[in-house]
Amino acid sequence: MSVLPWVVAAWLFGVGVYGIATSRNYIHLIGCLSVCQSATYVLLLGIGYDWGAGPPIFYDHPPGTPAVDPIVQALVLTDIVVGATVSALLLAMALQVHKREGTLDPQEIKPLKGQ
Amino acid sequence: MTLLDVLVPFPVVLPLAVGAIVLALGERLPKHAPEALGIAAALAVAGLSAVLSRGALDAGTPVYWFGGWEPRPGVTLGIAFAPDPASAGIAAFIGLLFAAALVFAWGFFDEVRSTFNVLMLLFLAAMQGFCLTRDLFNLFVWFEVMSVAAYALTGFSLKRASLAGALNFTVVNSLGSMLMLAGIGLVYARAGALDFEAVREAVGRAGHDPVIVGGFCLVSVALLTKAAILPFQFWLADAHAVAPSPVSVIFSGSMVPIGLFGFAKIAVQVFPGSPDAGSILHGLLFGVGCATAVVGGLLAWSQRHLKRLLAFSTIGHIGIMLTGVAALSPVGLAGALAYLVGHGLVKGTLFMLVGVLLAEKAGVDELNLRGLGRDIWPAGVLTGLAALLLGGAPLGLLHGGADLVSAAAPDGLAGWAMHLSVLVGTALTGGAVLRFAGRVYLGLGPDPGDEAEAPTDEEQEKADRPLWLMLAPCILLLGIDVLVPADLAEHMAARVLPQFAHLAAGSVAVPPPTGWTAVEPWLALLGAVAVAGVALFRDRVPRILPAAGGMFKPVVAGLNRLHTGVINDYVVWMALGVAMFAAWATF
Amino acid sequence: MSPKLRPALLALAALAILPGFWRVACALPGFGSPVSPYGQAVNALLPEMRRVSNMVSAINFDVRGFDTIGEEFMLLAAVAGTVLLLRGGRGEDRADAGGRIGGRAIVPRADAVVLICRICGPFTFIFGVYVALHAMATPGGGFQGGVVIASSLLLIYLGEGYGRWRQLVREPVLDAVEGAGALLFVAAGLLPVFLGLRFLTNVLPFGTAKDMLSGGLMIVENAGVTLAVAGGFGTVLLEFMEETRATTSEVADPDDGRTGDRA
Amino acid sequence: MAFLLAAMLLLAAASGLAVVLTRDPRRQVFALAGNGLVLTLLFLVLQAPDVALSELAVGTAATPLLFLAALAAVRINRKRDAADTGGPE
Repeated sequence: MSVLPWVVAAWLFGVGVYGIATSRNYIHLIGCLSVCQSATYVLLLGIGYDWGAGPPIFYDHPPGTPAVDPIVQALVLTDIVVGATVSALLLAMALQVHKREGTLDPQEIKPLKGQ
Repeated sequence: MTLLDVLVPFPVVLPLAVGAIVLALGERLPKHAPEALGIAAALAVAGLSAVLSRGALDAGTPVYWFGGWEPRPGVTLGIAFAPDPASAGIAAFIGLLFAAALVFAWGFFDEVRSTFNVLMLLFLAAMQGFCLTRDLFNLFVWFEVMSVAAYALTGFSLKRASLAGALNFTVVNSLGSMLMLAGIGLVYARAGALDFEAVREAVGRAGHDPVIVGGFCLVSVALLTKAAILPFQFWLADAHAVAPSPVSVIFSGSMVPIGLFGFAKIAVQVFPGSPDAGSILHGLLFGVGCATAVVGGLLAWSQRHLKRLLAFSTIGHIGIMLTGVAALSPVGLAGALAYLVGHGLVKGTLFMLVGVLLAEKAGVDELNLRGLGRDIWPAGVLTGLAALLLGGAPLGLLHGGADLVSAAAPDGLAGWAMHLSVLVGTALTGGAVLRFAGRVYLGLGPDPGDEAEAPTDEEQEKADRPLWLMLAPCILLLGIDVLVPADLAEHMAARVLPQFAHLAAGSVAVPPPTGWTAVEPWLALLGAVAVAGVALFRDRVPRILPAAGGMFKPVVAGLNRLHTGVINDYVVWMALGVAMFAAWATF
Repeated sequence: MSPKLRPALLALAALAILPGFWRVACALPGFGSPVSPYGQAVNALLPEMRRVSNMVSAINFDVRGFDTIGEEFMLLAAVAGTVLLLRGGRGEDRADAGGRIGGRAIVPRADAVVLICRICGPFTFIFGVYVALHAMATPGGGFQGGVVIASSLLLIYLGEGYGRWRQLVREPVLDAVEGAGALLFVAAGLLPVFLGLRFLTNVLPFGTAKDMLSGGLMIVENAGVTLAVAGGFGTVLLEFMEETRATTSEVADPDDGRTGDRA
Repeated sequence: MAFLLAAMLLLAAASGLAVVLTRDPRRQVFALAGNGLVLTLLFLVLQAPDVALSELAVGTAATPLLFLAALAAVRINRKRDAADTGGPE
């Protein structure tokens, strides 16, 4: 159990990379990229978790009650914004590529002719 | 709090505020107001950072705790900026480069009005934050802001090539960012802190610790991906070759190099206490730097599309900077920093000159443009001068940096490998640009006839801009590089570096010049001229020379074939690169 | 690279990474036993110092508020980038009809859908505002609230149809909201500078814990984030919805025989 | 608690795999939303309600919506191309 979160994080990242390397459709590829992103959420929150501690919100519990690490949670909040913004940008690019080339296959859309 | 302290956040806050104002007012602003505001903000940022750099040199590095969260006994709570003279100096150079690029871009982006200027301002602010921060996660945030602005700017022209380049760039660099965040997570798990100083103490206590090494490797991979070090360099040529010229100026002149700057900063300010990180830097990355210099030079040499040529030359030059950092000597580090600025000035100029060709001649293909550049000869003169500087001409700041890097070479075989790869990288990139200038502006070289069409799309950039407006920033940047006396780099190394690398003042001693340091720049320059000459006068030189060059053809062709432009491949290369780090660290 | 080579090389890379990964995983502090003095210090000090009960908000808006400024402008950059990449259309040449797919007409919305959207839209909007306002006391905050508010704009689209939606949700307004939100955050940071303190120093009265208006300057920053996120996500959603519209030229085409979307 | 956590972690791993293996983007959107939902629950169990709320708003709603809009736009383009060339793709 003590290494499970790290294994899950590595698994999510690895699976995502496998998906990107084998993807033949940019929209699918962007989905795989967000799987990679979720690996970082799991890793960070896993690092801050504490058995038996509550959430770092002292509304129902008085301050001083054991609580998990709030720092990593703040980091993950930023990370989620990063994921959403990058996905939006990538989708916009994929859309434009499709409008121009009529395909979403990364192996047909290349920066140079005749490659 | 002194006046200097008050200024610390403004290199970041000022462009952010101007960007938000331009966005909020949007179309309500007068026609050229966003551009004028952008240039003014960039100049102000350059001035602010220069003042900070100067002030830190005289009075020591200020530490600015945002929100007044000074560290408490045993725990650092807040985020700090620490503008040491070197970091703030680099930040000032970036402000200057932005101002030049924005002047160059005047009238370029009328079509999209203020959006371009908003993105450039955020891009500028992010780079300033990246240079000045002293907090690992804050570094990541600015790294990301920088990346997001860059992704969008790459795809600007909406042509197939630029969208494909932007997609490759975005996917590879996003993966890098995720690895960086994971690395920061690992460091945090062990150190329980994010502030550079606090982490450095924890790293020193940890000794041989897999968690720290893992964190170092992951953060390094992200920064070296941005810096386009082998084998993470594949995205660069695709992105730089298709971005609008003013954006390429920023990419090659500052974004890619400060990836390496960030890496150097992390290495000396956060991980100096980890013996394993030192071994990776001094062993693995030293070799990788040499290889990057040579491969970048070879690939640059083999291009006929000037933007791709310059993109690969940037890879070669970053490789040279990495060898300076990896030599693990203060002199090499100082050399890499001086080289960074000099290279940015020259390479920024060259990308602007590419923009001149795109605007005036609607193309940058070397063979198609043969002799067509005669009527814009001032651009030709500048290209030639920049080519000589790139090829090692013993003049100015770039040369000063190269000299220091060379002086830092270790003894023995490794040292000679480094000298040789720096020499090859310098000569090939300089020679390639020189060849291009000779062919396009002087009409030299054999007539290609109806040789195969250029392998890129038709491209033209907005044409109705005055030539003098485009050339003025080129002259400014090149002039700065040339007029900086070469010994200034040495002088600065001794004064600036101690605060950057946490060394005692006066401890950085530049070794006296040897015979080799006097010969090296001339050798490189000779090589560059020879390489260009053989290509341009193939029929008039002894047969053996082109034949000798031809021996490398299969290697170069093989290297070019690896740059498939397919993102699937690039991700595999990236995984292999991470594996390289892991294998080195484990075994 | 051939399609078979890629997985093979990936497997090779995984094999090389695996031992290193395992060493790191075993050396990490076991799951559930964190050592971070940083997080524990925040939990111990902040409720007293800032009178807020949500530690994550306290970090985002006060202790590490400077990160959040960066985060806001990252969003701003992404939105500007999306606008740059999807430029064109933006309501000028977009027809009032939805694009049709494969000859299939899009079915007109049922009255029930309209009704549900008209009820849910304002409700979602208010929920977003609620989430944003209670940032300091309970889970939630400007970011989450802003996203919910932006989504409620989408419900207007479903309920009212494209034409009305374009009248209600206008791009320059969203831009202004987004820019103003970001500026508000920056202004909140600058206020203490004019008072001779560090950027982002919390100078306003902190209020009482568990209160909606606790946290001093954090409230202003939170409002800025709400505006910036609502405007930003609103613009992105708008831009993407624009892409799904047919162009006027297509609708003008008599052979196109438009049916469907009654908007 | 330990059992619940382990189950949620394994579920996250499985739903991530499902996103990758769903090669048809139109189906993948739903896998993605499902993955977002699983992550939301995992974050709740990890005592991170703020993050869970974010993931719910972004990962389960906003991002899949963007994917849906992009897919719709792509299908319209395809239709337009087919009309231009006078036949289906």
